[in-house]
Amino acid sequence: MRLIEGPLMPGLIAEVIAGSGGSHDTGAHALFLGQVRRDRIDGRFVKAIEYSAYEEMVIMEANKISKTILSEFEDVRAFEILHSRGMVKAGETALLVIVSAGHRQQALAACGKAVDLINERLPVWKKELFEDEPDL
Amino acid sequence: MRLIEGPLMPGLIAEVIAGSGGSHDTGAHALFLGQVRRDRIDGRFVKAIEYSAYEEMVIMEANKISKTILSEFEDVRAFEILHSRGMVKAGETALLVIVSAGHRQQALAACGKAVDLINERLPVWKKELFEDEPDL
Amino acid sequence: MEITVLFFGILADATGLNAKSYNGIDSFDDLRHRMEDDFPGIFHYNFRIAVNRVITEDNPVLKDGDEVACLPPFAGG
Amino acid sequence: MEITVLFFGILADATGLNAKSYNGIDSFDDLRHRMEDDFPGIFHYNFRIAVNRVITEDNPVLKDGDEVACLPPFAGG
Repeated sequence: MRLIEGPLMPGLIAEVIAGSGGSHDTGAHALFLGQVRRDRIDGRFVKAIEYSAYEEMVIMEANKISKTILSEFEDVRAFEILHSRGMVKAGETALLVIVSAGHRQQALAACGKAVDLINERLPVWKKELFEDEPDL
Repeated sequence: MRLIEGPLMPGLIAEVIAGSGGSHDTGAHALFLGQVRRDRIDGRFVKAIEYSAYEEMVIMEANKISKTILSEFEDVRAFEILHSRGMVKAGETALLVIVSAGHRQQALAACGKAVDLINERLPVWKKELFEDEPDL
Repeated sequence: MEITVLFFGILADATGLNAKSYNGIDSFDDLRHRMEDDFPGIFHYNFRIAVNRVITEDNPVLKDGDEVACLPPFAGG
Repeated sequence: MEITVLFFGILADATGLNAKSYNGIDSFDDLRHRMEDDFPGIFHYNFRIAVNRVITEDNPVLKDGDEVACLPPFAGG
């Protein structure tokens, strides 16, 4: 688990993907990217989200999620989470989950389960910044 | 659908991911990467796979898969498949599926379904090259 | 006992603080009253309590130096 | 009729060809016999037939210029 200041930029995402490719018994990688939407809330458009995190607990919970995934899906070889903290603009990426496995079914199933657990268990909070507000 | 000569290199994968990020009502991307495994078959290790394809039919079938995904998953905004033809070494990537959607559930479900349909319906074939054979 | 209380998400906004130290605390109930005095209405917010980064039930036993975190519903991803 | 037959996967290896043209074909059954003459045992392989890139049933009706593809089990991804 890595907490990254600001958005997860394409270069970083590419680096993580390239770095997970090495193992010769890996046949499949399933990835999830979470991106800030320009949602309309009460007539106002979201310009950015400021993420805050209880960092020590995020790391603990991410380790638990990792253990759950690796024990529940025996074919999974590697698992990584990157999450933003601080300001992420609409259209930018705030979450990356990558699961590497021998075969496709376990990679995809483990990725779905991991994303669910991240949403339920990671102590992270959002604060919307709207287009009609000044930048912080 | 794009057929790419040789492996899908990390730079190309990064470009496809970056290119799918634009839409402001997209909140989730689910990706699948298929990679050549160094499988052991009858005591010999796979060094590479040579992919061949019935190209005109691949494009037709990929369009059908695309229509199926976009009609079955209403939240899906964008969908792309890249597949290698020719030689791809163990550890390299031969398939990329990327699904962009408003929300995570549909992105992940659509990606899983797309990967299944690709395996069932795309007229692509593999030929293993082993470590004890000379390079082609 | 000395207890550090952490505020996250909407509770950081509501209290205007990320953290506050309390001295001379006897029990969680005592802490609760002191927090209510400082931030009237805070216990009307929907949040859970973690003691030393582990989510606990309603009335945890505290010891000196514990870190009590107030956690509104998570919203990561 | 002139019919182009395409061979993929293991059938390209078995026949040593990617494609072969047949002239003066009357029917699929006629084509089948000509192929069996050229490549004895080919119909013992497990494969499906596509006519003009659409997978067909056992005994398709052919017309001049059709492209008949011999498709072993797919193995993409």
